[in-house]
Amino acid sequence: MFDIVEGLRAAFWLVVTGDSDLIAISLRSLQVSLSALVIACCMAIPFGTFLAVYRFRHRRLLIAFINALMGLPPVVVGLIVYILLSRSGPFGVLGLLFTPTAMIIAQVIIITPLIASITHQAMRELWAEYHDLLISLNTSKWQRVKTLMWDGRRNLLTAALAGFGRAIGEVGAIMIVGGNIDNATRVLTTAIALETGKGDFALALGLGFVLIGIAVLVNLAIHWISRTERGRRW
Amino acid sequence: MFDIVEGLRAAFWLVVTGDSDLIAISLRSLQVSLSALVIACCMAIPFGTFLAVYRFRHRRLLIAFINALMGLPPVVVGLIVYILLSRSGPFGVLGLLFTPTAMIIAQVIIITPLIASITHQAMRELWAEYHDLLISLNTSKWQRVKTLMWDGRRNLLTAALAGFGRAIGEVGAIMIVGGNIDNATRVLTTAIALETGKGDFALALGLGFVLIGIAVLVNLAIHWISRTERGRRW
Amino acid sequence: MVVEMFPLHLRDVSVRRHGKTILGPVTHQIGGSGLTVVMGPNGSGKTTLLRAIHGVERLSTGQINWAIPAAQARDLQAYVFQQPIMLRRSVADNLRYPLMLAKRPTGEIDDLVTQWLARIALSDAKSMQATRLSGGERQKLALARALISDPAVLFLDEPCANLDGRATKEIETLLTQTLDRGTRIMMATHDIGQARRLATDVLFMLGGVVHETGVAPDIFATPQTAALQAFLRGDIVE
Amino acid sequence: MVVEMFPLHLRDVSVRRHGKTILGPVTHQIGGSGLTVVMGPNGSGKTTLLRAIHGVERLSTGQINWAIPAAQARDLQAYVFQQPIMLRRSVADNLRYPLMLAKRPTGEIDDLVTQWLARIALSDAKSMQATRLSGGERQKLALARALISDPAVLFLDEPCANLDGRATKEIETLLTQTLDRGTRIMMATHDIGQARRLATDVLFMLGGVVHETGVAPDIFATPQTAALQAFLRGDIVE
Amino acid sequence: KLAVTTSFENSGLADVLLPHIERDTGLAVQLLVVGTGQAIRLGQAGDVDAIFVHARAAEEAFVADGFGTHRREIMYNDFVLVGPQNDPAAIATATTASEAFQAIAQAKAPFVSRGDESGTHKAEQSQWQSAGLEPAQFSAWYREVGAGMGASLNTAAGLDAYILADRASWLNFGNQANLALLFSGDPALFNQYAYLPVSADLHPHVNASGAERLENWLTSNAARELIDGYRIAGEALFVFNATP
Ligand SMILES: Nc1ncnc2c1ncn2[C@@H]1O[C@H](COP(=O)(O)OP(=O)(O)OP(=O)(O)O)[C@@H](O)[C@H]1O
Ligand SMILES: Nc1ncnc2c1ncn2[C@@H]1O[C@H](COP(=O)(O)OP(=O)(O)OP(=O)(O)O)[C@@H](O)[C@H]1O
Ligand SMILES: [Mg+2]
Ligand SMILES: [Mg+2]
Repeated sequence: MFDIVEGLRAAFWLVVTGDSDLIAISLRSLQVSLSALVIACCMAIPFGTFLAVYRFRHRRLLIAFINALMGLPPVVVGLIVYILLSRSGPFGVLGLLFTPTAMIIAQVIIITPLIASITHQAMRELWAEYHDLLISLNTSKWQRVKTLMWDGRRNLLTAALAGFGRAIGEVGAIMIVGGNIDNATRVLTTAIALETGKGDFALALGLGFVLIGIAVLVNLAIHWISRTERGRRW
Repeated sequence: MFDIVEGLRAAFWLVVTGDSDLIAISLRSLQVSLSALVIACCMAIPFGTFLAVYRFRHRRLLIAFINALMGLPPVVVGLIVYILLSRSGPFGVLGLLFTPTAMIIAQVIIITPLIASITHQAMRELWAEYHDLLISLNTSKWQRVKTLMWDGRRNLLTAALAGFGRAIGEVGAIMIVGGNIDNATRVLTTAIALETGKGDFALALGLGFVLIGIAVLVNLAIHWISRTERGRRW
Repeated sequence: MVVEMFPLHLRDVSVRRHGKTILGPVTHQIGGSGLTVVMGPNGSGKTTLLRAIHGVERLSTGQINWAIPAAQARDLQAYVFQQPIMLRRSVADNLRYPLMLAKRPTGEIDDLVTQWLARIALSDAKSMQATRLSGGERQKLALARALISDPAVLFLDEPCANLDGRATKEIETLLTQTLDRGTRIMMATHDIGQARRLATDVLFMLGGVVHETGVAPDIFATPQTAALQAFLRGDIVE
Repeated sequence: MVVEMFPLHLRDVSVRRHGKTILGPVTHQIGGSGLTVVMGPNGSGKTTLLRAIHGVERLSTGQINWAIPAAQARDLQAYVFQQPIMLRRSVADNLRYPLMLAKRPTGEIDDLVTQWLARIALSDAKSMQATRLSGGERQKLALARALISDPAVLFLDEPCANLDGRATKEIETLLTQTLDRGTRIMMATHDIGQARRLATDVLFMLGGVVHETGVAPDIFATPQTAALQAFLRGDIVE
Repeated sequence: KLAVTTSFENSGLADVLLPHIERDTGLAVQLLVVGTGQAIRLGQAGDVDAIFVHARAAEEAFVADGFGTHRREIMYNDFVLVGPQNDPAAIATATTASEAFQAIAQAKAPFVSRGDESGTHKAEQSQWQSAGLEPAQFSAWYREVGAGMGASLNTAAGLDAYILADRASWLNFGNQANLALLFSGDPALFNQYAYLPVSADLHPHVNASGAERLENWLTSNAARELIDGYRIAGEALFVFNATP
């Protein structure tokens, strides 16, 4: 109980004193997760939309498989990436292991299925609505995907936010591929894990609250942005 | 590279030999995650639907906040639950710490916001479609929610599956509140983390593949179920 | 019960959306019986007016008072929308829905449903997804769903737009019967022939305001405003 | 170009859904010019027929052959659906959409759009969300969106169902003009008056099959089958 | 319930002891594998019945503050310096631990530190001290990874870096890549494990009798044989030094 109060106090002081480490770590967290988010969205959103638009054999099986990939355990993803990037691995020469890049790669793998599958779900309705018209206008597959992505962009928000949430809070994978190296690959979640291991629960919680605070800020920012174009809402 | 092959082999043998530990651990994983899923759905789905149906002040702020909660770092959730359930914590007397129950509680907290927010997104469209009719029929708030949940059940699938995925692959929280005790609270993800710590990548990966396999099976099962009522699809 | 509900008072009701006034200001009193036809060119505000009276459209100014508490009044009304809204359920379940809301006994519900399915000639389609119905069939279903819980006030927004000649006739007889049972009906239509056949009084909308009102058949015979004359002739209205 | 496309051959085309045959078998040849009105009671298969010909409805049996490769034919057609489908964009963007697909020069696009907005009297609404339009306005917009890329073949499914008298007149003149420019039109309608005014030939559907065909005005004057006679009278068709 | 450090669990000794404990005393010991600090916290909160760690200072504080009844030394193993086979800092030739650490600092060869204030981390810190060096002033070659023993070894393997590990974890470690044991044997590197029952006065619910029986067993001859006899790759890992 007491720890939680302590945690809040810790968080408060960390923030007001603008602890330089904290700022560095938080920025790294944001940088890694946002990069991962952008990359993942670029792949997952068109792909998910495509799954909604295009009928082909075993389509539903593929979707079931992607839904299953939402359950990829971060630790396993981390391991595989570690093995691939480690000196002895195929991409060892790139020397990416224990760099933010490696963490981004791991997170992209983790959140892509999540985003793709939410996108697919969000686009099914819209496609049902547009189906006849777009077929009738003899649009190409890609034109359909583009149209749906554009007109359905408000529905994609949740997909992106879910992906971001998963990324910013994730620790298992980035701990392995990033190594939680101080001043290099330490982010909020890994720092929290560390403090927990040390038994410094107050600080761990403090960092946790900071992280949640950041997530809230990001979401509020997006909330305001989407609000501005609320008028365009049907 | 080699490790990955090794991992596949390990997974293969674990499965064909029907390793009894593996079975126990896997079943525990399923039991914990599915229980968490059911409980979370019971809260999150009506709540998410309610958010889609009901307009009130600061509604969008609340939604933004819930979206932010999707970013709750498992470790922090784990810590808080630990502190609450710890002997010296308010619910210590229940002696729930280091039991599957504790793990379920932690996972419920983690996946509820995710499910709620996907549900809300999925229900917005349907509500836009039904809005006039349900208002006109002078339905009560709860009747509206019920109607939407029933007619939109296919769209809720993704929400549930995303929640399940997050739960089955999650390790940070259950490690802390479950303690990864052999034969008591060890599940697939914690076992993977343990083997990784020992540097036994082959076994870790093997367990990972088993876990993914389970996720795929669950999703396929659901895929078949939903297929049966495909005819009812619009 | 109808007598209680009316008269209905609209006091400078107006609906504004995105800075554009799409209805009003309308101040009007609506009597307790008969079938009021709401006519007017496209975009003149017919739908908005009916929706506002029914209470599904948020008012920007003014108020609408029934002779009885609003809460009570809501329960006695039914509305058939211009684009029929089909629940994603079987045709039968669509008809069942309002009755289940009213918690009617199951037996009674089933009887009513079968009876109405026969009336709108959709008995064969009863277990089919309503969303797959043809345009006309949707309209018939929506109408039946509105009438099945026989309301005291019925709003119809172009109920026969997609119906064939015969179905239209049938609906019209149905409406006259309903009318005789004392139900108050307000209907928007573009079919002037239909208006002439059914109207007891007419409400002519133009540019969001009530431009002319009158009792049938006189108003068809001797429309006062140039606009209505032109409209009835099917000419440019301005 | 039209001459190339036709004649259009339907060889025992049928559409089955959930074990129910909703169209066909239809074997029919469609000539290269004029306006064919598709008539028939609700649920008789008009929409399904038009959709099948246009190629948005999956056939269960038979085939439909244009005189030119299908791929090519698709580009020359436009369809106005019974329930107008509005893109969730501004009215103007809805009109712009087909032109952008066709990669027309921007300048040309803007001219066409403004011109058509004026024609359907929606110039003031051009920056409004199309999904907010009134029933009639939607139909007009859908029609304009179909005509703006002037297609060689135009399918209309009850285009005037929600239009007021004047708009209907205007659309009809518009259609006759389009017809004169050599566009082939196939239209489903319940408005027999409109059918008489526009049809060059008629295709009468009943229970999913083509029950009677004939050239206007004779077919109106002397319908051969009892069913069509009854239908024209607005009686029960069976 | 017994909270132990990752290094102990990773040594694999537990898997040998537990079955015997079960058989001899009928105690089903549940191991909670956590960082040293966390283990002590678990003890303080009374969420475990005893802790088994190796961080003398912290342990004494634990007893002093009355969280634990007493501290019972059970056994020790030793730390080893692991590093890349080619040994850039040439520590293999060093005679004392301090020399070896100085050599690494001189060569500025990459060094991975647990950085989690675990027993191992504290031992490493004290080694730097006694070598007259201050880790806080080290530059980028000194990597604080803040992770468990296994995770840190993985990192070291990935970085081809030097690292101080306990022998047990090292020998048990599967992912040795091209690391090798380069320096060991200096008594300064001995690593004392101690057993601390949680005070039942503070936390009435703790299974004090169980904890006591376990302690008795751990200090018994049966335990001695097993611990001294535990070998990996033919090497003895632990030396039993409990005083019955
Ligand atoms: N949310 C909105 N924002 C802006 N304008 C709107 C909105 N909703 C409706 N309108 C406009 O208000 C006018 C009246 O709409 P309404 O649906 O009442 O017309 P109507 O008389 O029913 O026309 P129709 O005969 O075509 O159904 C229309 O011009 C429509 O474009
Ligand atoms: N997917 C489907 N499954 C079963 N029946 C269907 C399906 N789609 C359409 N139908 C039925 O096929 C019949 C023909 O539909 P269609 O839309 O062609 O009728 P229509 O002639 O256009 O009627 P309307 O004049 O009302 O528009 C209708 O009775 C409809 O209920
Ligand atoms: Mg209207
Ligand atoms: Mg039709």
